[in-house]
Parts: sequence; structure tokens; C-alpha cells
Amino acid sequence: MDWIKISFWFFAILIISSAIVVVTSRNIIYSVFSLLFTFFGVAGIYVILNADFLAVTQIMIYIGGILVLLIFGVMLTNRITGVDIKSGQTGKFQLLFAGFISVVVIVLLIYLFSTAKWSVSGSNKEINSSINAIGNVMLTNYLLAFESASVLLLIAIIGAALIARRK
Amino acid sequence: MNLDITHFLVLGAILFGLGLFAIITRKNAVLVLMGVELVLNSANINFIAFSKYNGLNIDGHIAAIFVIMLAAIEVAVALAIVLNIYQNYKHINVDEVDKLKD
Amino acid sequence: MFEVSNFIVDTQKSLMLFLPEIVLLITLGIAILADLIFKKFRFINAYIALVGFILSGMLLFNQKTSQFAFLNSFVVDSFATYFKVLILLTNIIVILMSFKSKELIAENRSLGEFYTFLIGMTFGMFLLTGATNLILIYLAIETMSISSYILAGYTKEIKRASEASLKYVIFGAVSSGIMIYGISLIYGLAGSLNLQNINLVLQTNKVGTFPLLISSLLVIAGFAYKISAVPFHFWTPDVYEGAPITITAYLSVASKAAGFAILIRFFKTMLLADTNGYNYIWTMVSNIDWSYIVAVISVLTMTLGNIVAIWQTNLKRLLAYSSIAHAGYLLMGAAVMNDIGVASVLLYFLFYLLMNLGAFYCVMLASNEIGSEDIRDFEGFGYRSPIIATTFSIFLFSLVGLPPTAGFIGKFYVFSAVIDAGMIWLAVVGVINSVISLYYYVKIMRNMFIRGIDSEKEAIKSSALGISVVIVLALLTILFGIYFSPILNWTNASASIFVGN
Amino acid sequence: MPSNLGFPILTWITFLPIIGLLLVLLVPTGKDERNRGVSHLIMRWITVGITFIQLIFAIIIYLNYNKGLIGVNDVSTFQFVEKLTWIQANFPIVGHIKIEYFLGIDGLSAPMVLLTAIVCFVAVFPSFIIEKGVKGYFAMYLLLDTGMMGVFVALDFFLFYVFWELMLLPMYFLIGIWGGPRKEYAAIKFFIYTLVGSVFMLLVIIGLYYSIGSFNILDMMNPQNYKPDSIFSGLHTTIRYVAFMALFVGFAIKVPSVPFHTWLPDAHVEAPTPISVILAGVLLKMGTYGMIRIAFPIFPDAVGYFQSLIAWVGMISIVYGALCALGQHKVGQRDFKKLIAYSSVSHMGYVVLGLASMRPEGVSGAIFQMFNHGTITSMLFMIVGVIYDRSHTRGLDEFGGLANKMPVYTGIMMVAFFAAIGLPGLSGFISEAMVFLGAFNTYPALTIASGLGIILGAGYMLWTLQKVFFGKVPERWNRPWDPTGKKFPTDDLIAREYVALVPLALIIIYLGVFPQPMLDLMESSVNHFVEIMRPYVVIGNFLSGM
Amino acid sequence: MTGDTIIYLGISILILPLLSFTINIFFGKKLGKFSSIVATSILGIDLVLSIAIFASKVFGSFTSLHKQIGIFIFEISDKIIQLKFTWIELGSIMLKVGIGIDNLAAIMLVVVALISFLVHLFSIEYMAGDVRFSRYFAYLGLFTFSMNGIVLANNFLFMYIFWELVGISSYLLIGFWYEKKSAADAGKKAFLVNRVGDLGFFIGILILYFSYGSLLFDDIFGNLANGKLPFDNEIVLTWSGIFVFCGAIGKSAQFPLHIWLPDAMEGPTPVSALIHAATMVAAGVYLTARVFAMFTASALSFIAVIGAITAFLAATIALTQVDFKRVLAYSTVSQLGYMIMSLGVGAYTMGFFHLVTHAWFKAALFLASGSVIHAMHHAAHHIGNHHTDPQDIQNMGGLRRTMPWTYRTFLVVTLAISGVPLTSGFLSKDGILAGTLAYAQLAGGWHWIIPIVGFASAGLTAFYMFRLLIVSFHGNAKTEVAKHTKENNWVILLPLFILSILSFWFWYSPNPLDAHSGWFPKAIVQPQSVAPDEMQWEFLLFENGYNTEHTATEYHHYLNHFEEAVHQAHYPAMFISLIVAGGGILFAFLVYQFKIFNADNIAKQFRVLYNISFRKWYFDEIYNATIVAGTVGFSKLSGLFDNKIIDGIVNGFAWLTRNFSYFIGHFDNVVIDGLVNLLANVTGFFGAMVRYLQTGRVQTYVAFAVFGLLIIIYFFI
Repeated sequence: MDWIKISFWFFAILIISSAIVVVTSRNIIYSVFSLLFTFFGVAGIYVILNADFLAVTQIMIYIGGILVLLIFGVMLTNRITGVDIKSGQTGKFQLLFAGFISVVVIVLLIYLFSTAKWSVSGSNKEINSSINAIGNVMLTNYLLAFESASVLLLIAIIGAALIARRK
Repeated sequence: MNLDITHFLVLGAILFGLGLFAIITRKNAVLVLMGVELVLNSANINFIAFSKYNGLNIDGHIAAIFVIMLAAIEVAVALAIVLNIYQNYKHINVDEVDKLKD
Repeated sequence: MFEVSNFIVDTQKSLMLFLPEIVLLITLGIAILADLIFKKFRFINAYIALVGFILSGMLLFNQKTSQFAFLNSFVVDSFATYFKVLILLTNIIVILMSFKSKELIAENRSLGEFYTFLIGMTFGMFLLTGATNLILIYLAIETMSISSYILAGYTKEIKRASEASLKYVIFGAVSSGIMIYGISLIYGLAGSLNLQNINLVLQTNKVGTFPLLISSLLVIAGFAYKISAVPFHFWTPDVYEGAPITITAYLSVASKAAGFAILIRFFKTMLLADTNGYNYIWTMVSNIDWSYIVAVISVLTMTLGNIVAIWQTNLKRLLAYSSIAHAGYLLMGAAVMNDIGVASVLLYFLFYLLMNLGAFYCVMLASNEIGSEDIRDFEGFGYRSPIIATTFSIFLFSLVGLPPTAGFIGKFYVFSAVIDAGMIWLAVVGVINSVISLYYYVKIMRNMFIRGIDSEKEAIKSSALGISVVIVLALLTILFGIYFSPILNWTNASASIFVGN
Repeated sequence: MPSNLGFPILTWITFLPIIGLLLVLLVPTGKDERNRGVSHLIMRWITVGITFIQLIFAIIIYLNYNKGLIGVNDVSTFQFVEKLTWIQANFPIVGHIKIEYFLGIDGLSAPMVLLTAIVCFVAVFPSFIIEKGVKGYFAMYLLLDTGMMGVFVALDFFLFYVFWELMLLPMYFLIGIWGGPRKEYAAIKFFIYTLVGSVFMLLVIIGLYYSIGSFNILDMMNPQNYKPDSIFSGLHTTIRYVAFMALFVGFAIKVPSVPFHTWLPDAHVEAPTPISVILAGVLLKMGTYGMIRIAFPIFPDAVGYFQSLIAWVGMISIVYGALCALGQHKVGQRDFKKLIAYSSVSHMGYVVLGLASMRPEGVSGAIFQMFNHGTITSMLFMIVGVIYDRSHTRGLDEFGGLANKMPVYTGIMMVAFFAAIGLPGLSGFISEAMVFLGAFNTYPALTIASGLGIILGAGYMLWTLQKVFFGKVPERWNRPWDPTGKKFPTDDLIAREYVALVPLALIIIYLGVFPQPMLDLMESSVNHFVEIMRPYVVIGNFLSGM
Repeated sequence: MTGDTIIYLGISILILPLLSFTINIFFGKKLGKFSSIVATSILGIDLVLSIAIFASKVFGSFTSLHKQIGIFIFEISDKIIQLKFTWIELGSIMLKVGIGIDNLAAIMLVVVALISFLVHLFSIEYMAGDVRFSRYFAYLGLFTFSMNGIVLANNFLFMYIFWELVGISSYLLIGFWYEKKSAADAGKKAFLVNRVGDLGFFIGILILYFSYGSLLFDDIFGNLANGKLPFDNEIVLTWSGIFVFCGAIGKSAQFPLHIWLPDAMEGPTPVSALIHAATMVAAGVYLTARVFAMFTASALSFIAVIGAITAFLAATIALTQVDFKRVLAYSTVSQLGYMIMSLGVGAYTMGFFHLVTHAWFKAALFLASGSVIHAMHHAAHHIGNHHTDPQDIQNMGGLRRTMPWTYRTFLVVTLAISGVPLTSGFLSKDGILAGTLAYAQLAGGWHWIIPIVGFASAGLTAFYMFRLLIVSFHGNAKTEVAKHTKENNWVILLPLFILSILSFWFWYSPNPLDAHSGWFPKAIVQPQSVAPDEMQWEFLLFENGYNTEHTATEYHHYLNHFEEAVHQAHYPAMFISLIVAGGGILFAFLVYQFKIFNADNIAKQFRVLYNISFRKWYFDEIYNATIVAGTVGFSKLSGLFDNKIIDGIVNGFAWLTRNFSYFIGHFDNVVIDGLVNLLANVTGFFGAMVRYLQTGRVQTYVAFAVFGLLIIIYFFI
């Protein structure tokens, strides 16, 4: 067991357990904070997979941006006194059905992984940082996507402001 | 047991399943959005894993970046909509927003 | 990595090919600014948008086609151009609709952003029709979606609109999540995100039927959500009912058009077994019967749309189900998986645009005055506003697919394509569905003309603009039902999708 | 030489009502009561004028029709042909597509054109009673006229189908808006039934198109035109049988033959008088016309296969329709129109039987019966309309003794009634007898069984006659129909009713004594038709062995 | 007179009554009373022309000629003068029709014209004051036209056409007083019952057309004579004959379709005289005579039996009837049975002869009854008594004194119908009975029933006719009404005189005891059968039917044998018939005049028989219970079937579709009824899930979308 394996298992367990809390906890605040751990775990996985830039991005955007947004969302839509902060009870059938679906999906995907012939190249070249490559590709092959994303961001900002703005 | 790509994929799959479960079962709209984030994260794990095991094919990273960005956009817009719902309904229980139905 | 000079040449060429979209972006910019500066002119952005769309449309016709742009991530071909024209047409009609929508034109509501989002969404759809890179596709779909979430909830103080946008955003997020997961799997299988490259890999390497099927289906789920095909149609009725009717009309045509464009391109570009020297019949990679799968989805879609529509009493909701059913008919053409099928989809879509927008326009004009979209409130409407009711009936007959309306020609060509491909069972299901659809369309006409003939309600005066637009649309619907040679030629020329060589 | 007047008379006769429609739409609707009355009057007389010109055209066609030409599948012998390319498009992928504007008539369609013109003309007069939505009514009426006429002159299948469907829409509204209490149900039932039939026809059209590369009906009749390995190439293939059945059922719904007939009683009962007239007078004929023009010559092999089935359908329709007419038994609920509607089912059964016989007598009899049923049933419905307009009821049990109250009416009515039961000297007899003569050759047993229809037919007709016209006038009708005398100055017929009824009565009597003019019209074509079918079907041929 | 002239006269005879019809129907209102004058004069012309034709055709001779003018082909021979033309032409198929005048037709024309004329005359007074006076004469014209058409037809098509027209005009005339339900009913009944027979007739025509492609008698008989059989089958020939005879069964009111005729007495009495005594009902006999040549021996036996049954049956019924006209009606049925029977046994000439003689005296009887009823009616009206049925003989009596001239003519014709010597009735009846005797002698076995029945009926006839005479005319007036009757004026009496004079023997034969010495048998000669030899009735000569040992030539001797046998049977027949007729008359006098036997006692003693007779053998009841009820029931059933089953199936499909859409259309209102029930049918968990989740919640949508995707995947892997 080298450190990579250890850390993989660590992060994997972290991700899954925190994700389980996210999806099951009756307290919304718990869920939100569990999500923090999930994101953090995913960032760890990125590091294992030599995606350093991604890991940083993950932490900055997800934890720094999205999670904060979500917490704002929770706070703005629940009375702070915390009486009502719990998520409502879900019906048994719904739970069962959702569980059934999720399990089937997971099993299906795992079965898929076992049969798939992935496009895997033997040369597992090690590089120090992916930033260079990302920068290159982003502004050549993905130039259009990159530029379009900015348009999308603009629209989203205006839209979010428009919708969230009070009358 | 050596780490191979399947480990990461299975991790992603489980996250995907949990995300789906959250989307379907959680009543609070914010929690539903969290479920969506889980799903997107699972896709990202896939991208990065495939990238890594395909000779660090950088396309996967790019995809992951876009997904993260779009996740942020989606959450922003979705939260705005949830806030609007809150203003109109004084709650954000998704399953109680059901006036439109057959 | 790249020869920089090559890249610059490519970018220059690409920008020339990208001119219509660039015009849209410029219009978007102007619109945002104009909205800030000219607060008083309510419709300033509408005019800006109209000008932008028309300019963009003119540029469309001057384009070199069958070209790749941006290093093969974007393609400009006649197929994409056709859909772009449709989208622009839809935009123009919807803007004309918005002038008269009482729903939108409320006190204290700025309409500037409304047009801004229309332009943004149009840009997303333009991207989608030409995108050949999975990430670009994802991005384009999200651009569309984000705009449409906001548009659906644009009248945010109205409860049902906010509900619609919530449902839309959640369902959309899940669908796009599923889609991006599928994209990741395809990326894993093919090692690339570019459709042409993926196709090359799929042609040479056998990646296994099952993973390819699942991953493709996950991606298609994202498209299915856009075209509201079963089982990703659930959002449609609720959102259509809740959203402002202009947006309902817009969603039912424009975003569906973009969805179909990408769906067909996805099959043709990514899953074609032999891109060199293909004839008009497509041969697919591996041994998945895509044709059959799409046919089944098509049958489910149209059947569900039709049999549920029978029960509807809200006209918007009814038309929502009807648009689901029409997605089913269009999918029939797509299911054929050959160029004739594509041509029939193109033809049908143009006519669908005319009649569906016309129908929504009529509903809007009517509900402006009646104050309701409930079918029961339409009793005697035919006598209160004969012109709107008559044109509405023309659109409805066209939706049923009765001659001499354009809808008939559309259906005729779809069925022709299906029968030509030997899928007679599909054609039979299709015609049975048209019969079922008759029932609920006729129900509307029944209420307008047969019931309430003696009602003493006062006559309704509608605006001249509204009436002239619906009349033009109705005349076109009939004209294309009688004479459609040019359209046929156009669609047939547009049916071939550029896949490189 | 095929006649051609050097002017597109078929186009004119078909689209003339469209001109009328536009004229009617242009008439301003008056604001007050009086102006409205004037504009109604104008619209009515526009329609009268248009249909009258149409009738003149039909007569011109009849007079210039060259009776010796065979037609059916021989394009050079069609008359008044107009052929233009309508739709032409070049597919870069599959070659080009061509749809033609192809009109022409032969002996099979000429009587129908005449019939349509006559019925459309006379049915305008009962339409005068319509008071609400007059503009819409006449617009729909004229549109319907175009659709029907178009069906009978079109020789391009695509065009045919367009006309075929075109007439559904006005019919729906005409029944739905101006109909009786259950009009909604009746209208939608009519619409859906016929649409079910026609959508399958559409599929067959497409299949045929791919098999021969055009929509030309005449080309479809020639087996050599079928591309090898196309859907319908070859003979006696299952797909051809299926396609034939699809067409046949589509047409049988229109006829309507048992068991596809249940829309008819409802539609007839609910429709206003003039629409019942057109429905029975012309629309039903489109079904049998479709069979003889399209289904039979294009799929003769399938006709051979299903011939006895078709004959059975005819026989069952005759007997079953008559029984149902007789079975209008529930006292107090007996409906005059329903009875006549069922009698139509029965009478149209003769047509199907005659066609199935594939004998010249049988087929001529069938076409002749189409014409005669058109005139006779039109009269019957107008007769019902006359008393309905006055009494606002059609309950058979509510009448009696009308012969005393309305003697002239009764006299005219008797012509129609006796023609309907096949009394010699009136046209119905000739055609029914010819059908029997023909059918007996091919299907003796079925023909004898169909004879039951004659007796039953006499039964229900005479019973009705007695119920309504004989006996004593009930208390409630003792007063004049219209005490104010505004609408109905006399108890008996008024002028416009004479105009509608008398010409039909004269036609019925004339053709009963001198059927030859009408038979001449169809003779050559019918013989040719039988020749085309001969290789494929069973034809009773004891005679030819003589 | 040349053949051409005869043709043109024939056409004129045909057309003239139609002219009368047209004038009266369109201008009747304007003409008023004159309409009767117009109609009667037209018929007068008709009569003159008929007599002219009769005289020249029966007593003249013609040179054979064959010429064509336009489409009309004239074929003139001594035997028959014909006009033919093609009516309907379809390529190779030609339906030829035309008219033909032979002796049979010439005589029949006179019968029709004379009786029609007299009835017209009679009706002027009888129908005076009726609200539809002119309409009545129009109908009479139509009827006469149709009847002449039947007489003149030389083909089955015309025969059938005019056959139907006769039916319709009789329908109109019977139901002339349609305000009376019974009259309208009777008209309808007559028409429908006739239609049943006509259907058979029509099938017979179809068979013949099918076989020969022509409907001309010439063509059909010619082909038959050349050995071409329908369907190439001998049995079919017999059957086609019987089918054609079905028409006669209907029209001539033969068993089992005789039920319409007595009801038809609801019509005005002159109508009864015209159509239900002399002409229309004789059409069946005429038809049988017309196509006599094509009947095979089996068919003829069938005809004879039908005739015999009818003759006897009707006679028994007539015994107990109390309605004046009904007695006469049954007597008519009985006499028609006689004629049919006569044709069946091969006494062709005598059968037709009886038709002619019967026409005179039965018309006279009816007109006399009309005279009586008219008088009774007026008397009742005069004294203000409206309860007394003017037609019930039990209300009459003693009319001999108040109506002497009516009585005298009535007596003459009663004698004639009873077959008393010196009357025409004796001549014809005796001829028929002789024929039956001869027939039975030759055929033997069960065939003896026929003469026995014949004689029995003769006796019964004499009895009931005298019963009628005695009860109504003799004795004392039984009611006030009868007392106040008055003799009618000459317009009514004149036809009676003419007809009763025609009932004496001297018109037909110098020898009052033997018709064979007169002109009639020479004019009407039995036609040569065209059936194949082995199907002709020579077989009757040989006990075992056709015997191959005999050569063909021998079989043509039958006629000789028959004539010989008739000759021999003549005197025995005469004696027997005199005895039975005398016995009948005597018995009638004993019972009703001298009251030696009490009629009521006899009725009591033979209650069963009396009831059978009085209730007309329960025919109406049986038919009502079986055929009518069956048809009505069946039609009810099909009406029900139509509404319930077929519509049910269609609606069921609609229902299914709708409810199906509930099921897939999921997210419908929870509360909507029926949905719950339907969902209960959806299996287990999923169904419950659907029901639970169909609330329009977006999460449900997501779940279903994913689930749907999984299902699609499941189906395609």
C-alpha cells in the first residue's frame, strides 16, 4: 500500500460517507457542511489523478463559491432560529423507489465498467503541472467554448440578478 | 490490489447514485441542488480519471473545468429561482410546489 | 503543440464563418447597454433584437457551407443553416408576439432583459446546431437552458411562472447532469471529445456494444430533454403551462429545433460506420439498432402526448402535450436514419413552426381578452372573434395533419420516409396517433364554434398587428399545403450533414 | 377523340364554389335586424347562383361527353383532361418527385359529377331555413362542394386525397354547428370514423408512390409500371392484400358498409336537412366511387382474393341496414331520419354487391344505383326536412294524416318512397334490378338472400308512410303550421321546396322509364372496367358460354 | 286490321289509362266532378279499342311479317303479334322488351277494359262526395294501365314491372280511405304479402336471365325448346317454374299467401270488384297461363295442389263469414284456386275460360254487394243509425223487396257461380272438373284428391253463395236500416245488368252443357310444352314416370289421351257437379230459408270445425306469431345489436384509450374516479408508486425520467 492507495481509500471513504450524510441528514446545515467534505475529497482525488489545477479550481469554486452560495440559499430561505431548518420527511415509497433507482443505476454503471474497453494509452507520462497544457488547449481547441462560456456567465449573472431581485 | 481506473469510476458511480437519490428524495430545494452538484462531481471524477489513464489527455481536464464552471452558473441561477419561490410561497419545499399538474 | 500560424489562419477563417453568431453577440451587447441607457423605451431591445436577427439571417445566406471552424469543434453546413433560419424565424415571430402579450406587459416590469435572454438563448442554439464537440454541445445546451429557465420565470411574481422555472431548472439540471456523465463515459471510450474523432475511434476500435449504448443513451437523454421526448418530457406540460405564453411558444419550437439539430447531427457524425462514400442510407457503427430505439421512443412520445392531451382543459397545457406528440412525429423521421428522413424532419419542422407558433399566437390573443386559457372559456369564441378563431382552426387542422394545410404535407413526408425505409408498423402507429390527436384539436374547435353559438358575449377586438401576423401565418400554412416545391427543394438541399472527408 | 372544350371546365366546376366562398365572405354582415336579413338573402342567392352555374357546367360536360370512350386505365380516352405539374422538386438524394394536377372524367365519374352538381344545387334551397351563422354556413357549404367535386374529377392520387380530406372539415362544422341536440357527438364521430379510414389510405398512397414513382392513379393500374422489388410489385402478395383491405375499409367506412356504418345514423339524425341531403346524396357515393376508381383497378388481384368477402359485405349491408331501419322500434323514439339513414346503409349495400359481381350489368347497376340513391335519398331527406321545419320534430310517432293536411307534399313524397322501395317505373328499380341481374350471375345465393332486403325495405317504408301520412292528424298539428303565415303561407309546400323537390322527382321518373341516357354515359367505361378485372376475378359467365 | 294497327292500338290501350291517371292527378282538383266523366270516357275508348283488337285478333288471321322501324322491331305472325325493342343496352348485353298480343292477351284486354269501364261507371255514383274523388279515378287509371301492361308484356321484365305497379296501385286503392287504420293496414299487408311472392318471382326471373341472357318469352321458350336448361339442370327448370309461380301465389292470393285478399275488402267496393275479383287477382292466373309452356310436370303438380288446397280452404272459410264482402272475398280465393288447379292439371283452356266467366259474375257480385252496401249506408245515414254495420249480412234480410233489380242480377250471377246449367259458370266449372277427373284417371294414386277437393268445393260454393243470398235478400228485414234501404239509380244498376247478361251461356257456346262446342277452346289452345320430353307430364301416363323403354314420339300422345279422357269425363263430371251444387243449394234453403235445420245448432255441434272456419284457419294468427313476430323480433335485435354491441365496441375502444391515457397519463388528479380502480389493476409496487407520486412534483418527474431511461436500457441490451 503506497501513499497513493492509502490516500485514495481515505478520500473515497470521505467522499462517500459525507455524501451519504448530505443525502440523508435531516438537518440542512449538516448536509451543507458534509458537502464541504465531499468537495474536499473530490479535490483530493484530483490530486491523486495528477490534476493539480483542477484540484485547486475545485476548492476555489466549489468550496469558495458554490458552497457559500448554497449556505446563503439555506440561510435566506429558512428562519435562522433553526426550528424549521430541517428538511421535511419524505414518503416511504419515494425513498424506496429512489433507493431502487439509485442502486440500479450504480449496479448498471459498475457492470458497464466491467465490460467497457476504455481508451487507455500505456504511456503514463508524468508531468509536474497540467496548467500549461490546459492553457494551451483552452485557447486553441476550446477557444470557441471558452469564449462562449463568458457569454453564458454574462447571461447567468444578469438572469440571476433579475430573478433574485426583490420587487 | 492496484489502483486502476475502475476504482475511480466506481467511486464516481456511487457519487452519481447518491446524487440522484438526493435529487429525488430531498424536499428542500437547496438540498436538491446539492444532489445535482454530486452528480456533476461524479462526472468530473470520470473525466479526470479517463484523462489520467489515457496518457493525461488534457481534454478531460478542460471538460472538468467547464463542468465546474457550469455547476457554478447553474447553482447561481437555480438559487435565484429558489429565492423567488421562497418569496412567492414562503417555503422552498419542492414537493409542495405542485400547483401545475394534470 | 500547434503551429501558431496555422491556428491564426484557422481562426480567421472561423471568424468569417462565425459572423452570424458574432452579429448576435454584438446585438446582445448593444441590448444590454441599451437596456441600461434607454429605460424609458420599453421595446427598444425588441427592435434591436429584430434588427440583429435579420442581419444575422442575412449573413446566414451568404455563408460558405460545409466548413469546419475552430479546429473542427464547430461546423457550418446547410443543415445547421436551415435550423438557424428556423430559430431566427421563431425569434422574430415571438418578438412580434411579445408586443401584444398582456402577461408580459405589466406595470413596473422592464422588458429589456426579456429580449436580452432571447438573444442569448439564440446564440446558444446557434452554437448547438453547429457544435461537433461534446463539451461545446454541453455548453451550448446549458446556454440555452439557463436562458430559458430565466425566461420561463420571467414573470416572477406570478406563482405558476416561478413554479415552472423551478421545475424546469431542477429537471434541466438533472438532465444535463446525466448527459455530462454520458459524455464522460464516451470520452473514456473514445479518448476524445470531438465527434469526428470519436467517430474515427468507433469505426476502428470495437469499444463494446453495451458501453456505447449506455453512454450514447445518457447523452441522448440530454437531447431528449430538449425535444421533450419520453421519458424526458415530464417538465414540458408544467413549464409550458406556467411560463408566459410567448416563452411557451418559443420553447415549443426554437429549443426543440436546436434539440433536433443536435440529435440528428449526433447520430450522423458520431455513430456513422462509414463516413467515406456513404449513400443516403446510413450504416451505423457496431450492431446497435439505433433506428429501432429511436422509433420506439418516437412511438412512446407521440402516443403519450396524444392520449394525455385528450384530457387537458388548459389550452397551453394541451398544446404542450400536442408538442410532445409532434416531437414524436419528428422522431419518426429521425428514426429512419437516412437523409430522406432528415429531409422530412426539416420539412415537418418548418411547418410545425408555422402552425404551432400560429396556434400559440391565437391562444395568446384570445386569452389576452378572455383572461383565461381554459378551454371552457373559449365557448362561443368563434362568434366573438371570427378571424382569430378561424385562423386558429386552420392551425389546428394543420396540427392534425389534414390537407390542404402544411401540416399534412409535413406528415406526408415523414410517413413517406418511414415507409420508404420499410418501417410500416411505425407509419401505422403514426397515423393512428394522428387520428387520436384529431379528438383534442377538434375539441377546441368544438368549443369555439359549436358551443356557445347563442352566447351573447360581446365581440372581441384584437390588435391589428396580432391579427395580421396570424393571418399571414395561416395563409402560409395553407399556401405550403398547396404549393411546396420550393420548400421541398430547400429541405432536400439541407438534408445532407457535413461530416468531413 | 376525347372531348375537350378548349377551356378548363373541370377546374371551373371544381373551384367555382371557392369563388362563391370568397364572395360570401365578402358580404358584410348587417348590424341591425333588417340589414342582417338583407345580407343573409344575398349570401343565399350567391350560393344558389354559384351552384346553378356549376349545374350548367355539369350539363355542358354531359352534352359534350363522348360516350364511346373507355377511360378507366387508359389515359388517352379520358375526357376534359387537364394535366399540369403541380409539385416538382429535385431530391439530390433520391431523384425527383412529381405531383400532378391531373383532372379528367370517364364513364365512372361522369354520372357522379352530374349528381354532385344536381344535389348541391337542390340542397341550397332547404338551406334557406338556416338563420344563425349564415355566412359560415354557406362558406362551409361551398367548400364542401369543392371537396366533393374534386374527389370525382381528380386522377392524381395525391390530389384525390387532398380533396377527400378537404371535405371532412366543412362537414364537421356543418353537422356540428347547425345540427341537432347531439350534434357534437355526431360530428366528431363522423370525423373520426372517416379519418380512421383515410389515414390508412394515406399509407397505401405512399406505398404506391414508392412503387411506381408517381401519384398517377392510371399508372398505378398497370402492373408494368411497378418497379421491381418495390413494396407493391408483383401480384398476389400479402402486402398487396393488406393494402387493398386498407383502401377497401377506408372506402367502406364512407359508404358505409356494415360493420363500419354506425357513424351514419348519428350523423344523419343530427345534421341539418341540406347537409343530410348532401351526406346521403353525394358523400356516401365517394366511398363506392373510391372502390371502383381506385381500390379495385389498382389491386385487381386482391379483389379476386376478397371478392366473395366484398359480396358478403354488400349482402349483409342490405339486409342488416333494412333490419335496423325496421328496428327503429322503440315507440316514442322512432326517428324519421334515422330510418332513412339506415335505409341508406341498405341501399348502398346494393352498390357494393353490384361491384362485387364484376358483371357489366352489376357494375353499371351499381353506378346507376349510386346516382339514383343520390337523387332518391336527397328527396327523402328533404321530405323529412319539410315537416321538420314546420313541426320541429322528427318523431315518427308524432305524426299522422299528413296526406290530408299536405296533399301535394304527400304526392311528391310517394314518388320518393316508392322509388326507394324499388317500384318499377322509377329509377331505383332499374338500378336495383341490374345489380341483381349482375350479382345473380356471380353470387346466386347471396343475391337471393339480398332479396330479403326488398321485402324489408317495402316493410319499413310502407310502415312509415302509414304512420306519418295516413290515419288521422294528431290534435297538436290541427292548426296551421305557422299561424303567422310568415314562413309558411300554406300548410303545403312552399315555392323553394318545390324548386328543390320537383326536379329530383322528374329525374327519378325519367330515369325510371328511360334509363339509357345514363347507362350510355357509363357503358364503355364499365365494360372496359370489367375487362380489366376479368383476369383476376370470378365472373359468372354462363352467358358467355352460350 | 293489319298487325301494325293492332300494335298501335295495343299501345294506345296501354297509354290511355295512364293519360287518365295523369289528368286526374294533376288537374283533378280543378276538374272536380268532371274528373269521373273524363276518366270514364277514356276507359270507354279503351274498351272500344280492346274489343276491336279482340275481334280482329281472335277471329282474323295475319300474314307473317318481320320489320324494323328505328329501334322497334315488329314481329307479326298468326299466333302472336309482337313489338320488341332494346330498352337497356350495355355493350354486348341487351335487355329487350316489348309487347305482344296473342289470343290470350286479346281476350284478357277485353276483360280488363270492360270491367274497368263498368267499375268507373259504377263509381261515379258510388264514390260521389268523397273528399278525394278525383284521386280515386286517378288511381283507377293507374291500375288499369298497370294491368294492361301485364297483359301486353311479352317479357319477364315488363311483366315484373307492371306486376309491381299493379301492387302499388292496389296498395293505393285498398288504403284509399287511409284515415281508417284498418284500411291503411290492409293496404300495407297486401303489398307486403305480395312482395313475398314477388321475391320468388324475381328469383325465378334472375335464374332465367342468368341462363338465357334475355327476358323475352320467345327467347327463353325458344332456348328451352332447343334443350338448353337453366344451369344445365332439370331440377332448376322445375324450381324456376315454381319461383315464377310464386308471383302468382302472391297476386292470385293462393295458399299460403291468401291472407291479404279478405283484408283488402277495406277498400271501396268497386275497387274490390275491379281488382280483387276480376283483374288483379286474375293476373296470377294469367301469368301462369302465359308461362305455361315452361312448367315441368313436377311444377304443374305443385301448382295443381296449391290450387286445390286454396279452393277448398277458402270455401270452408266462406261458410261462416258474416261480412258480405268477406264472403265474396273468400269465394274469390276459392275460385282462383280453381283456376290455378285447372292450369295445374292441364286443363289450360278451361282454366282460362273460368277466369273470364268468373270475372263477369264475380265483378257483378261485388258490384251488387256495393249496391247493397251503398243502399244500407244511405239508409243508415237517413235514419241516423251509425251503429249498424252496413256490411254485416246479419243486419240485412228482406232486401229482395226494397232492392228488386239488385236482387235479380245478384240471383243470376249467384246461379252462375254455383255452376247451375245455362250459366257461363256451369260451362267453365264443368270443364275444369272434367279436367281434374281426367287428370286423376290418368295419373291415379293421390292425384284423385284433386277432383275430390274440386267437387267438394263446388258443393260448398253453392251452399255459401245461397246462404249469402238467402240471409241478405230473403226473409224479413232484421234491422231498421235494412227496412229503409232503397234501390239505387241506373248508374249503379247498369253495370250489374251488363255483367249479369254476360253470365249466360250463349255468349260462349251454343250448347249450354258443353263449352267445347263454342269459340273459346278454338281461340285458346294449350301451348306446346317446351320442357324436355322427360320432364313433361306424359310421365303421368306411365305409373313409374318416365320410362326409357318408350321412344320419344310416343310421349306426344299425352294431349290426345288427355283430351280423350276429358271427353269421357265430361258427363260424369257434369252429373256429379250438378248433384253437389244442387245439394249445396238445397241445404242452404233448408237451413236458412225454411229453417229446417238450425244453423246455430249445427255450429254448436261442430264447434271446432266452425271455429276453424270462422277464424279462417287461424292463418293470420299463425303468421303474426311466427313470421311477423320473428321479423320484428329480429329487427329489434339488430337494432339493439347496433346500439349496444357495435357502438359498444367502438365506445369501448374509446373508453380504453381514455383510461389507458389515465394510466400512462399518470399525473392526473388523484381524486378522479375510476383512476383508482384502474390503477388497482396495475401490478403491485409500481402501480402504487404511480398513484403515490402523481402529484405534479418535479422530483417524481425526475424519478420517472430516470426510471424510464432504465427501462429503455433494459429493453435494448
